Amino acid sequence: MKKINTAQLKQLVEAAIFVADKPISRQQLKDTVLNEFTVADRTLSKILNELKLDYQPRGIQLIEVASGFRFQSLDALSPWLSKLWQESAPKYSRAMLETLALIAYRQPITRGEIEQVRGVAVSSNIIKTLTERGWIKVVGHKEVPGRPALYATTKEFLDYFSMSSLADLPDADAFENMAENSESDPTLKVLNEAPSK
Amino acid sequence: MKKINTAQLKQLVEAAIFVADKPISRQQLKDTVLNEFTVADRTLSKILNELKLDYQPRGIQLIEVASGFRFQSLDALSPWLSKLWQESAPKYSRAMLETLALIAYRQPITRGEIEQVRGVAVSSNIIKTLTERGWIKVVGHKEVPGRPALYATTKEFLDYFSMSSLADLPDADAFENMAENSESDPTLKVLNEAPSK
Amino acid sequence: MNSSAGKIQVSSEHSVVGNDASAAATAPVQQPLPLAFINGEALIEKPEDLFIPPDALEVILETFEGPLDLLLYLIRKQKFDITVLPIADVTKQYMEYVDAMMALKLELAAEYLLMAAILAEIKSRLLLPKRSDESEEEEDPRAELIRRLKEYELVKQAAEDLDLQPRLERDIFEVSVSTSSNVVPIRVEPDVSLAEVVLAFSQAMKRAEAFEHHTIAREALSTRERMSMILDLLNNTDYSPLEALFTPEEGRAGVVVSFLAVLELVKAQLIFCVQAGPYAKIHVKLGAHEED
Repeated sequence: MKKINTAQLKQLVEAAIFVADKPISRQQLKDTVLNEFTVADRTLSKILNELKLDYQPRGIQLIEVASGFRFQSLDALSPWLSKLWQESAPKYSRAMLETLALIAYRQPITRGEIEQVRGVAVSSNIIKTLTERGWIKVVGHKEVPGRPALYATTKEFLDYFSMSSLADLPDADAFENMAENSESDPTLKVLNEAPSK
Repeated sequence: MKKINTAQLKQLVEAAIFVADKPISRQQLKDTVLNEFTVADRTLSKILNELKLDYQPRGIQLIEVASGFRFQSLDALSPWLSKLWQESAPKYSRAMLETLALIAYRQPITRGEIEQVRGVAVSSNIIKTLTERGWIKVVGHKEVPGRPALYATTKEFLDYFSMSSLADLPDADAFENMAENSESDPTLKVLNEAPSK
Repeated sequence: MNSSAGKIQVSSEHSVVGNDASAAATAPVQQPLPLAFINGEALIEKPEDLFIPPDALEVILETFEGPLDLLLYLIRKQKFDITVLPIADVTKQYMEYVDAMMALKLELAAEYLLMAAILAEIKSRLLLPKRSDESEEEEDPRAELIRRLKEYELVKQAAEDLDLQPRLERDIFEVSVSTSSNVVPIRVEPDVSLAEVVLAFSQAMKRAEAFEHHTIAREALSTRERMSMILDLLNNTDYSPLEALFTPEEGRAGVVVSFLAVLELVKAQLIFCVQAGPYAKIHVKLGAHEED
């Protein structure tokens, strides 16, 4: 059995925990990277403790979980680290926009009433997505058989579109006339281009 | 824009490089974990340098490769660390390495041109394997009959071989001299348009 | 690949590898002395008897990456200078190897035969007497081959050096650190413009011609908004005083809108009002009046 000095041993143990795909136990360390050295249990424990202390002030920590040791990021950094896995949701479908529009203009409104206007079923997914975004909510139940939920828009909805109240919702007819005219009137053209957020 | 103190900033950058699945560039850091803070380029460079120094005596190192920063184990520890895996690292044939070297040094280059220099056919398997590893890619087509694909190396290739740019390739100078000489010597220039196969 | 490279190395140094076969394998292609070649021009001694033990040769031959590799090997083995390529000599040795490959039925790529033809051509051009009337610019027929050999040698070296370069999975390993459990992927919601919402509404309404357009007039809208707000304020179990639904700060118009909203809600049977007696306080609650 070879000997190895403590500094090298510490580097080796540290690197092994870092490069292993899973948490690594004391026994696994001894069976793999340390298998040609004579390392006392006490020495190994001392090294692991030292490593824990070394990383205390850093952005990652050495922790022991059921299956062994692993490094993991500081809890407090999570809000920012989450941004590394940022994904963009797909653009909203026409069905989604129409449902939102109907809830905005005709609230409080039941799903059945939306379906009546649109002539097609409104998928639960649409309601779920709009609810999760915080733009619509259930404000009551209509006292008809089945007591369907009544949907209305939220304050977040108003905030997103920079409106102080629903009275700021443009008059749909007037808006459309403007959009049509704007093809000939350059000053109004701007209205056609959706304000990007 | 929020401010963040340098100690926290360093922890965040450190943790981000550690948890990212791939090497992460300065720009990616700014676009993700740092996007709500005002961080000067100089500050970021200083932090990255400090981190490099912090890890100098440790079992892992912070290095910069083509696509960004990553932590990797110390070269010298590889004999022991490789015991963590059952399989040994893949070995590459001379044919594969020569083909890869030619693409690296002479990019963009066609398969025909590689064959001309090596004096033998390049098997489709080699091109396929190199492409699947993400080391080479088609960057265009040469405007000659048959429009053969032009190959070049990728950032992943540089990452894999721990290089930050093509200038880090061993023998880069020798190749440059070779190319220059054949251009400045008129007799050899004619010969350069070698009898095609 | 390291082991095969080693073999070439060993035989090129003419040392005994430890088994007779491989030592013998190098013998037939050895030339007595480099001094025997002057200017690369021809007159040399006959080679020694050609005897190549097949087993040993096969190993050597299969390590060549092609005709250029084989030529380089022959040149290096004899410590020739590449720039004064002794063509006749190299050609002869080259042909011995090619013959051996054929005899061993090794898969002989066409490239080897092509190279044999090139060598033969160069040799014959060198043998031809120089014509005096030709311009002095006539190039050395070996030049192209020399250039290719030099270039290939460079590539061969580059490949070897690339193999020595520290690389992932073999010399260095990527560090993987897990995130603490409260790291969750951030989902970026799509941008929606108000114009899109308005257009979606008018399109939906156009399709549903049954709907009357006056219902979307501005005044009705604020009543409807108030209806939502009132429903939000009330609950199923407790009564709220009616005046809690009014905000005096809004002025007369606001109170009117709230009152209209309450009437609409009562009409729609979404809320109901109770009054204990004349002039008593009115209370409201979610739900319809129960018919007795």
